[in-house]
Amino acid sequence: MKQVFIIILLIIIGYFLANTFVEIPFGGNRIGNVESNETVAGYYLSNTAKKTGVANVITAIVVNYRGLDTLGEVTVLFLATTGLASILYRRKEEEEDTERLNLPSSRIMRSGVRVLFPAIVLLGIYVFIHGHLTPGGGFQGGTIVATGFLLMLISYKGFNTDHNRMVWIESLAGLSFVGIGIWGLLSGNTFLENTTNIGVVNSLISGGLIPIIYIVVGFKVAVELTGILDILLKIKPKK
Amino acid sequence: MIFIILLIVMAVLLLAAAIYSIVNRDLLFAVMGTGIVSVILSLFFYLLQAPDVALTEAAMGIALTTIIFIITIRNTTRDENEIIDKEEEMKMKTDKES
Amino acid sequence: MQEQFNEIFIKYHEIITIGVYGTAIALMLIGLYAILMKKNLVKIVIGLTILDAGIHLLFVGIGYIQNGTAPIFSPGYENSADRMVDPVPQALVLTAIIIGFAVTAVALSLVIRLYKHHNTAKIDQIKHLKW
Amino acid sequence: MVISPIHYIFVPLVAAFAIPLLSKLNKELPRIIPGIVLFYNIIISFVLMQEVNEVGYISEVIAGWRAPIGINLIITPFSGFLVSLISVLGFLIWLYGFRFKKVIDDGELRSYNILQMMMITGAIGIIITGDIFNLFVFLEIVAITAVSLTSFYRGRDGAEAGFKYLLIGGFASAMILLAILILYTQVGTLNMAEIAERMHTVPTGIKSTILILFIVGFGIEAELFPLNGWAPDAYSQAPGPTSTAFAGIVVKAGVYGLIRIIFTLFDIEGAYDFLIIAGLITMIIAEAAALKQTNLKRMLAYSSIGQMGLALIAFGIGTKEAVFAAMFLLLNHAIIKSLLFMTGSILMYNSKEKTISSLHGIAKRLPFISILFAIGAFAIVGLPPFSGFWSKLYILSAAADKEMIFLIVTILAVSVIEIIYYFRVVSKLYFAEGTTNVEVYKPKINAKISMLILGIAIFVIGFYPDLVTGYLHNAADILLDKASYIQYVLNTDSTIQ
Amino acid sequence: MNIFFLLIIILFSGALLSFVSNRIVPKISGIISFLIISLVSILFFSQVNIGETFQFILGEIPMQYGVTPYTYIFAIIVLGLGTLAAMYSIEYMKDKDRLGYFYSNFLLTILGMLGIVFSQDFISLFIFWEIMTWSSYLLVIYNGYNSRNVGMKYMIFSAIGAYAMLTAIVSIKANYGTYTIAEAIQNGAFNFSEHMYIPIMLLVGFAVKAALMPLHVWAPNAYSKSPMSFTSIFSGAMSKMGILGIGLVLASAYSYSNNDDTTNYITALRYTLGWLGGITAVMATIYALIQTDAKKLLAYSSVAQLGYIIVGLSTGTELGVMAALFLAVVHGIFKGALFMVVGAIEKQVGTTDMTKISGLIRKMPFTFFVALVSIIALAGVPPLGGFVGKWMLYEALITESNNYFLIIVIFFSSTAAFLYSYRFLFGLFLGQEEKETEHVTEAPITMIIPMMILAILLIVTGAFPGILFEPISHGMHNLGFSDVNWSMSVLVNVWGEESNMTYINLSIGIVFVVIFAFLTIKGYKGTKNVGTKDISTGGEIPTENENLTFQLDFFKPFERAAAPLYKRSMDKIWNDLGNAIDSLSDFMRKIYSGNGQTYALFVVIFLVILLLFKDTLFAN
Repeated sequence: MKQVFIIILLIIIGYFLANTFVEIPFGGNRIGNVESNETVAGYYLSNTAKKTGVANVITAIVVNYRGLDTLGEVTVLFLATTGLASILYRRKEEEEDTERLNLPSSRIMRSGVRVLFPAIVLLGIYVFIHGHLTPGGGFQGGTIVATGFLLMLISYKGFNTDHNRMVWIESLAGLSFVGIGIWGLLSGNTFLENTTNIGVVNSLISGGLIPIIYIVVGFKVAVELTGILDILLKIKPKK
Repeated sequence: MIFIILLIVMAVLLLAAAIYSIVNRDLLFAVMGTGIVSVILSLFFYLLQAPDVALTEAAMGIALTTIIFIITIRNTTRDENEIIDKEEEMKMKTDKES
Repeated sequence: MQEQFNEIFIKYHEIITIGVYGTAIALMLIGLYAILMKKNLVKIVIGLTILDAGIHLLFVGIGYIQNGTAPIFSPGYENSADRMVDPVPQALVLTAIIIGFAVTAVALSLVIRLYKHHNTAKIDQIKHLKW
Repeated sequence: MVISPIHYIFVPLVAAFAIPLLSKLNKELPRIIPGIVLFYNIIISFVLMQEVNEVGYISEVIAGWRAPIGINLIITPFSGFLVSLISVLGFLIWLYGFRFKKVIDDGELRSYNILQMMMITGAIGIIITGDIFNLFVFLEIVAITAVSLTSFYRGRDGAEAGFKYLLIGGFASAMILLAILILYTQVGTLNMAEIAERMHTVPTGIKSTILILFIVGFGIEAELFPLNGWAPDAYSQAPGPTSTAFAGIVVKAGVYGLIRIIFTLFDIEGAYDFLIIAGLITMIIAEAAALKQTNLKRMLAYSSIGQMGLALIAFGIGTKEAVFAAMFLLLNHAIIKSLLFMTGSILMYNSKEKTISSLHGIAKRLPFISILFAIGAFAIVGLPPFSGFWSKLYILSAAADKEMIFLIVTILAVSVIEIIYYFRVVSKLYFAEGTTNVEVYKPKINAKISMLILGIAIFVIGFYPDLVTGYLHNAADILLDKASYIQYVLNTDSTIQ
Repeated sequence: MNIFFLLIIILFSGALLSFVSNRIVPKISGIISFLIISLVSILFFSQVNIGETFQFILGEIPMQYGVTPYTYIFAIIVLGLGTLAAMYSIEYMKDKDRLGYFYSNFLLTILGMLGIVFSQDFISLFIFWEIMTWSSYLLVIYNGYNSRNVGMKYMIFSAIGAYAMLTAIVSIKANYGTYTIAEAIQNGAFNFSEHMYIPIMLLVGFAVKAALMPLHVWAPNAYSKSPMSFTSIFSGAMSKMGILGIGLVLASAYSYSNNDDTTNYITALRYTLGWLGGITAVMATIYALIQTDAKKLLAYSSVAQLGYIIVGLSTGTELGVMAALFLAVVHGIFKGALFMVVGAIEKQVGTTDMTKISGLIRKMPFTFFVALVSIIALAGVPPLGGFVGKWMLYEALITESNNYFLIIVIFFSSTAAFLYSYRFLFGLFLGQEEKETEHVTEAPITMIIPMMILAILLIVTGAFPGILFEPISHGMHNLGFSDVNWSMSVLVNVWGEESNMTYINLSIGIVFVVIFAFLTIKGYKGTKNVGTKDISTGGEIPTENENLTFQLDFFKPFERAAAPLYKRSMDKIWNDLGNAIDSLSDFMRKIYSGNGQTYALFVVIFLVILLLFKDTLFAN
């Protein structure tokens, strides 16, 4: 009964959404009744290369045009880590008898992971260093690095992330992100302003501060995600 | 042509995986279903000329989301209706030993 | 190759539209169904992620323009700006995905605590706070 | 460095990122730093408020791109008023929550302070940002911090309340994302001013769909009736300072979002009537539910929802007087309800079974808290000469100008219910023989100071409302003047300080 | 510093002072408040001159303070009675706790009433009205836990009244563009042509305080439960605030009674008010008859008296209104005195249950004298003030209004008033003494003095009613009635028939004194004291603990006669209404079932409803 009712509701919602989306033809560039050069997308596509010197327009948007979003997003991750820490917090006396939850890991997996781990981390670092040239960037690279750590964490009982060091890295990364922003505010006159010279498009050293910010973001994201996994893995399963 | 066929196939697979992950009683398989959903989703993104999003979705959805779901299931219960039968228990134990 | 692709795109345009938009909306509805019908907390969180996935797919879908290229300038600019897909939705989706992951992580940690506290993961048995 | 709106954002961020390091230096720093930051917010607010009251708008862009291209922060008198309110409240809440919890580990302490501070920052961001997607990001910041804080206490049902909040909040963010998506496909921009400028080109069907999605999304934060199931649980389970922040700050941000969407972005007249209807239903049901509560904080939560309904009604009337009255109500509600939550959490802290009836005659043991609670109760039901009376009077006269007698009668009938349950509590506090020999938890001096400030504010505004009315009138006028907002944001170069 | 501000600030700071001082020096706050009030009344009667007004802006609303001749009448009641009550309560409240609380609220109540008298615009009227209401509420629940529900009932009714008033006020502002009372009357806010709900809602608001029939439910309990030293002004002065408002509205409504489109409405209004007043009088009198508690009896009787006053106002003729105002003043005096008497008895004896005590005349002679005088005034017997009022009221009713049922009703209730006043007097003072009341002594002097002053005032007003006629006639002139011309103690009614009060009163007074002296002498000769419980006639000895005083079933036959009336009281109806609302709210909050999924479902349903009705809701 309830099921039928809910399905009817969902059908109505789907109907209205579909009604809305049939008026948005797929493919072909159309933004309502607005010419494409009036839209922000048009502006970005036509001006990114010469104004920011970044080959990857998305990187330019994420880091520079909409830098505040990225800052807020990094903050969301940071707050999620903090929130997890406070939600799953255990007092000191509960601390000692917590061995990490060990998923079944065979010897083959362990040795494979040992081989893979540096490669994965390197790949991640590559991705977020080349964020302004190739697809990917801080988020993707950071996620990849975190995946590498995840593999180590679940396959090696002994492997422990040094909590102290992680705190240092994440704080410094976050502070340097905001610091770059403030430096923009001081040298230019707006927050996160890209005041250094932008160099040649498609060369590694180009785009001014954008690659630096993205690298910082990469470190931050990697550490945050690893922290989340670390916290979650440290829970003692209920028996 | 190949584009369309690929797209249709992927769409079907996507929905199938989503439905599978919804209806399956065993949460572990349901989570696998969500993993598959994000795999196909990242392919979708790649096909729609969004390599950055595809990368993010791949790394995020496939690896991390799945693993935190699995951790959660390990800490709560594996059966959706919480009727854990014996051999489930046994299997878990054997997993522990190995 | 290129123009052949074009006319294919023109011909099967409806199918492609349904293939993307329809899939996305269907994903959203499936997620909603899980949220509304499933009693298990983990299933509900799965529903939330699937709902988000549908919306992300919509985002990327509206950004696509026919046989466009990724918004990345290759050396020497042989892919001009006007054939690039809309970069803004992709940028937004990047943010949205990360945020969605954060929300999921928090939700799952809450699920773990609820299970420890109530010894059940059924949402209709967890209603100490009511009225 | 000249004070500009961005200071609201990066100063707390620096503090938040730095606290984990600094907490290694000294265990006290995580407690103290948020106080400094929030106090700095007050300074910013007062500088900016004076400026904005003369200039009309303050806009600042990020990363040196002019408004539609980059993200811009904009402060109008309305948002400036709300932001200053939030800053002052935030500082008072910090003062109140300083050493609020007696036994607290440093790990917990650190996360608690960071989350509390960032929740306030997120609310401020929601209010001052000029970009719709950026607003969504800040909304998520608020949601995550709020959920974590709601489930902060592990002994109680915090996790349950938190999960409900997260579930509904997930809905909210999904709806808002979808709305932003459809909106982008229509106007091709994310800047609110440009959206408002191009809104007339959007076909009506799509426009109303977008509006509905936004209303559902922000209505969840603004506690509209069918969407506010999470609110009482969250309010009643969160730590005292946090529930104060919910009532005083987070709800304001949600209401601001809703008002901003309906007043600035869209040009649909039906939305105003919808606000009136929804607010009316919200108010009636919330107050009716509050009548029979046994948990004090839960009762306060329902009453807060009802007040928000009243504010939405006033906004929905839509005339300048009505908007002015609604802002006045927001001000009063922020002050009074924060006072009520502060005192109420201390009272609840002293009751074993967390019920009102277990507070018999506790006024003998906590005279200061009880009299402040009584003052708050008298003020919130709108008895003169307390401040709540004026906002109620202005709302009623604004409604009377539109010949809405039915509305007036309903509002007043609901206030009678309010009187009943508040006075029940007050007379229980004072005139009941209770077990007064139990050991009570007396608040520390800092909590007393912050509560006293709020109590004095009630009296000051009550006796001399002209202190604020002028500024609020200005704010109302500028909120209703959409054209100048669009014109200002779109036609100014990238550097405004 | 404006004088009105000065008075109000003095009272307010006095309230704070008496609150604080009690924490420092216990028991001092009584004296402080007495000094404050007497200072205020001295300042008022010396400094304030009628007619001057003072305007200022508060909250963007032009406010206006001032005293019109009409409100001056009520200022006399408030301040005079307030001073005496404050003086009285020094001794009365001596050994109670929470004195700071009591006196600060006492002063706030006086402040509220004085402010109502001052305020020439509706907003400040409402503000002071509310201040008066909540401070008096705090005093009603002063006696603690058991009187909380009484206080709640009082507060609910006051709130309903006040909010009805507020609705009217904002509508006046919206429709006639002013908050000032005088301008509102000029712009014809109270003509019954359009916006009829405005004066009606105002009347409802005032009628709550004046305890008119359907809204009187709070009054008896509130009057009897609150401390007596406060009840004397609660019933004596505060109820007159309602009379003030009603008089104001009616007077301006009557001025439209001769243009054709509204005359029917206004006649209807007059009849309704008259009938409501009459029924209030009768019902309250009948209820007063069966009370065994003296406080309750007085409470009901004051409700009845207010009924008279409203009947007088409802006649709408010079004589009637004058009678009403005269009665208002006199009722303030004697009801204040009577509550003080009961308070004294309560303090000295410990109870006011008339079945437990009797024969206090020898223990408390002064109290008895005051009680006698004020009871005579209450019953409207010559030669005291009450008689004058009632006499004018009857004359007004008979000669100028033509509904004779009302007259009969009034006659009946005032004759019935004789019964309960007799019972009050007899039950408390006459009869033989009880063993329990042997230790009783006369009340302390500071309680006797105010009572005595009031009694003397009653006699004076009885003998020379002109003292009161002067301000009253000014007030009525201010209200817009062509003046009832009068000279000292000679009242010339509209046709110029002289009716010389003084000679009537004095002659009757002499007769009374003679008879009274005779009776006393006769009474002392050869009376034999037997305990009232000694009824061992007919050989059967009653057991110890059963109380067989004649005070039980005092008016048994009467009760039997009026039995059907006692069955269905207004109380029950209101209680049922309250329970209905209660259960409704309890049903409503079931919506919040603790299940998070249900909330999610609500969200989706909301979304679907909006989507379905989007074209009607959000049509552009």
